[in-house]
Amino acid sequence: MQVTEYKPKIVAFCCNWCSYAGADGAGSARLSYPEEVKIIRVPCSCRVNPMFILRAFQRGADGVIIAGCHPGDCHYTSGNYFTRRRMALLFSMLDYLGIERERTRVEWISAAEGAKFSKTMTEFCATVAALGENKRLEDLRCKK
Amino acid sequence: MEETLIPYAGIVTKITGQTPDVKTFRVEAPEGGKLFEHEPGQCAMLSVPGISEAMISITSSPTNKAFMEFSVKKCGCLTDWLHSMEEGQMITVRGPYGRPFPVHDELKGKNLIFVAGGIGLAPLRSVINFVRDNRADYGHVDIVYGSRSKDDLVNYDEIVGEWMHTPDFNVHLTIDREQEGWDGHVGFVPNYVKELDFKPENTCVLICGPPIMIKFTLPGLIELGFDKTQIFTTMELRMKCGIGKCGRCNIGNKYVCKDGPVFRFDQLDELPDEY
Amino acid sequence: MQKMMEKRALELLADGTVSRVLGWSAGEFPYDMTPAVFETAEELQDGFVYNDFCGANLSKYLIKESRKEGKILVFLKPCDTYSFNQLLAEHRIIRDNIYVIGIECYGKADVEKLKAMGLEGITGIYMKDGEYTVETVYGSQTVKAYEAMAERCLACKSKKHVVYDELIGEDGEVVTDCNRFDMVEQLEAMTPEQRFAFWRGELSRCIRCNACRNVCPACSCEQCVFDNPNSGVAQKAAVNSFEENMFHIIRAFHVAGRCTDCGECSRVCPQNIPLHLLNRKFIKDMNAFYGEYQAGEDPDKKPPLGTYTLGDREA
Amino acid sequence: MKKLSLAKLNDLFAAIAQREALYLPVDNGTGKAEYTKWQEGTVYSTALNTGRSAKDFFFPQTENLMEFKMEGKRIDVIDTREECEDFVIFGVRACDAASFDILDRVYLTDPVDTYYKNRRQHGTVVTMACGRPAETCFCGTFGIDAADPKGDVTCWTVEDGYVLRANTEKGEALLAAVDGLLTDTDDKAVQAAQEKTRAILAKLPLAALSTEGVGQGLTKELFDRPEWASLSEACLGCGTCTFVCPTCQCYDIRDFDTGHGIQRFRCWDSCMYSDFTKMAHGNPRVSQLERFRQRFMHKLVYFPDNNDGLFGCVGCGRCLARCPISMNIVKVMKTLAKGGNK
Repeated sequence: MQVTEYKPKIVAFCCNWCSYAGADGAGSARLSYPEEVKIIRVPCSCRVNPMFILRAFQRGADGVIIAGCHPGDCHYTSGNYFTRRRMALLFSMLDYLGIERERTRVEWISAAEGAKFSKTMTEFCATVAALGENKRLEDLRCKK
Repeated sequence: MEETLIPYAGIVTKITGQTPDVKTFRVEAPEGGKLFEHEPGQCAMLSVPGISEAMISITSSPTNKAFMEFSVKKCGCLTDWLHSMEEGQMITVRGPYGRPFPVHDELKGKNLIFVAGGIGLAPLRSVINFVRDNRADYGHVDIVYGSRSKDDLVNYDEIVGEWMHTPDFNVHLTIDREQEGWDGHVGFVPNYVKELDFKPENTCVLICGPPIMIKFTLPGLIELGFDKTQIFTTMELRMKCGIGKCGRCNIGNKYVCKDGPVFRFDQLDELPDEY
Repeated sequence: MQKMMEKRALELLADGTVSRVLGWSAGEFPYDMTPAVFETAEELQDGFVYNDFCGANLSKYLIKESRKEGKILVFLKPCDTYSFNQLLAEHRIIRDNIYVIGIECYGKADVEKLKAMGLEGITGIYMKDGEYTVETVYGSQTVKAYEAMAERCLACKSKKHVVYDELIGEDGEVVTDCNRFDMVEQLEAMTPEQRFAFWRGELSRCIRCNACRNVCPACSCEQCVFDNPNSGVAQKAAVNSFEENMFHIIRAFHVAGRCTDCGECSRVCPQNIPLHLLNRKFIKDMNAFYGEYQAGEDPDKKPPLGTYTLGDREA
Repeated sequence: MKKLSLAKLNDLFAAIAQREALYLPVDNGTGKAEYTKWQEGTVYSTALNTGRSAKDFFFPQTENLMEFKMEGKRIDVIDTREECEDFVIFGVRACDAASFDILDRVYLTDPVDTYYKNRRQHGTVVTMACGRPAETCFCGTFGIDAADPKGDVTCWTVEDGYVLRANTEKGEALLAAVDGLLTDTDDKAVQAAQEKTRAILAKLPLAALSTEGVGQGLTKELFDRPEWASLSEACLGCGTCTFVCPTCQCYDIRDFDTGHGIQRFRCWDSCMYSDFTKMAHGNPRVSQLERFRQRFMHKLVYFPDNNDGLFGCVGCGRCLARCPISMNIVKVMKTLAKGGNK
């Protein structure tokens, strides 16, 4: 019998100005990151509405990561500072509802940090893989 | 009868652009022919799964045995989707719903006046073509049809090409404003109806169009001597089930989907003014 | 209290200061008062009631009422004044059209608590010396007032009116030892599994009636995202556990930093879901992460989610 | 009539549960009872009524109607209906039992709603006569006898046990199946219990509430009454009254894209919601006044119009207890009756 290795589904919201380019950087530098990471490009990390995160979980994500510019480097001056506050509160709330804290993360990755992108995604995938499938925020209708 | 709310899937075999915002969709069963039979004035629930479901009147005549047609004006999420469709795509249809125009009894043997405005021609077209195919059963026919402009006249080709040549059919077209290339009547439907000076004897009026048109046409007809029992209209309200159970299309104690959509004006007078 | 309020309302109506009065009107029972607008002295004398069961926060009605012709008198309890201030800060109500009378409050009663004591068939409730005499078709019983006090009032955060044109009764102080975060802390101390089980148990009862949202003074959007067919999340029913969670998380998030903790959501929930515990979690976190902040206290202060500092903690 | 001794109640539940699913009111930990599936150890709650009404069994808050598979231009319609399993609801009060009659008149009249019919056919209703009605009760106003409820089987709590009476074939079958636990009895104990209940009912604050001023044929008289404005002014437009109501039966049909198909489901809807009648070109019920009026006109006039005078309310009192602003059908009826025949 063949046992297929469990691969989590990860949604990564990447800021157009930094982390998305960081992913490109990782590619050019031939640094790999797990194929289970699905990147969604957003104009700024603060574009990520809390609803997006919940919807990602609903549609089958096992982990959601938001990658934005380092504090101080936001293309729009302050977007990432708001992201930081919003997500701090949202993640704390998810934790409060008993949804594993490790399934959500915010990272600051600049366009030059291809290596950090690759490392962060690899690490995050491993963390989520260890938690297993998302059961607490799943929508059974979306499961096949 | 049992209702499952489960629709049939039908193929849209032909899409005809009628006006800038009205298209007519021809729907056939996958194995060919019609999905179901209907009476003139009845409606069907059209749906694109995942988008929405809406009640649309069947504009083709029941005497058409090959297919059904729906004329749809683009104005909401489902209709937007329908307008972006290609021929050959499927939609779902369930019905027929509602009470039809009384073509087999009250209207039989009568002279008929059809008064329509804009997309309001759609439900009446079903009756008009039914009458054409059963010409001997009805008297003299007048059709008053108005729209904003010549381009907004639905089924223009059919009106000019066929209706105008049907024996004892008088078609009176009108548009709201003067337009180049239009030598017909200009003016609003309510005034035109009065000008035409119809005689109420042995005659029934079928009226459908924007509420404002109906509102102003009605007193004109009364002035001409028509009684409310001679005037029929067809209503439209938000519907979900089509069978008088989901509870939203009622006017007073009548459900438009089940007790309507065709009402006689004296019946409407019994209902509260909430439509 | 009711006498004084009625008298003052009559005076203000008579001298033309206000043209309408927003208060509570009598019900079928001693405890079911309905918010109502009174336009004449007769209406006031006939129907105006104020007692320990007038729990409804009237401030949200002012969104609609303050846009009407003429000035309206409103009676606000201390906690209601916070909601009022918050609505003011958000430019949802027109201050010039409102005359606020702050009324003192020592906690409102919750008839559900009386009913939970087995008091069925209530025909009369009389307050005397800190006790309610409850008359029922099955006999009468005396209950200590604090035993019937609404849960939210037991953890009252402030007896101070943050806004008023005049006061009836005493103005109180902010209650610093209200212990309103006790239950939040208890939940935080649980394991994630226990917390998950707790919230599933609570939220699975939701019937998605939207009472929490519609009563909430902070939920003043003209169209809620959950009603907007273009939002992609518009929904009529909480079909499954995901949607139950999503509705309540998002609703709590949308009012985070604006919620004054008036407790109306929990009061009106027909399924007794402790919704305030979601809001209080946000309030507690914001206090801990970004410094003490009480929505509605000072309309000029920036709300925590409307500002930031360079050195904020990482998410 | 049959008798069950006090001690054997649990045996009765076990015997029923062995045949089919059994649901009964159980305390849910918030001081309220809700219908819960019986298993060994479940304790029957004698609370006057459940928080949610019993309509859920036949008209659940959400249910899947069908599925669609969409591929290219093709749509496949998949009927997902399944035959419902037999079940018993125990402890239904007179008001909720009467509400089934009202729901039947909507869903079992032509064209019959197959989803509803399926569950209705498989459900057996055991009612429990009321012993301690509350101040919010007014079922008597609509001719419902709390001391003698309908249902397939009626049950009375008497001093030393329970008395059961089968009213229908379904009920006979149920009692026959548990006959070993029952003994024959006369109706003396029942009459005593009924007398006691009726004496209390007469003392309730709403005992005198009458349907005068509302009912069949009064659309014209009531529709434009000015009182609707003040009655509806505090209404929040939430759906609490609708959703706790045992007779509210309006629904919405919605689609959900699962990512691998479309699920079409129906769910409860409320005429109190602003989008209930909203169309692309406008809304016939513009403000809360029209929506509020619709709900009460439907229960007090339109429904009786279409159902030989039967009111669309059973007086269970849930909306009285649950409305966030304490506006309810009783206040509406009294207000309309007061200014009547103007």
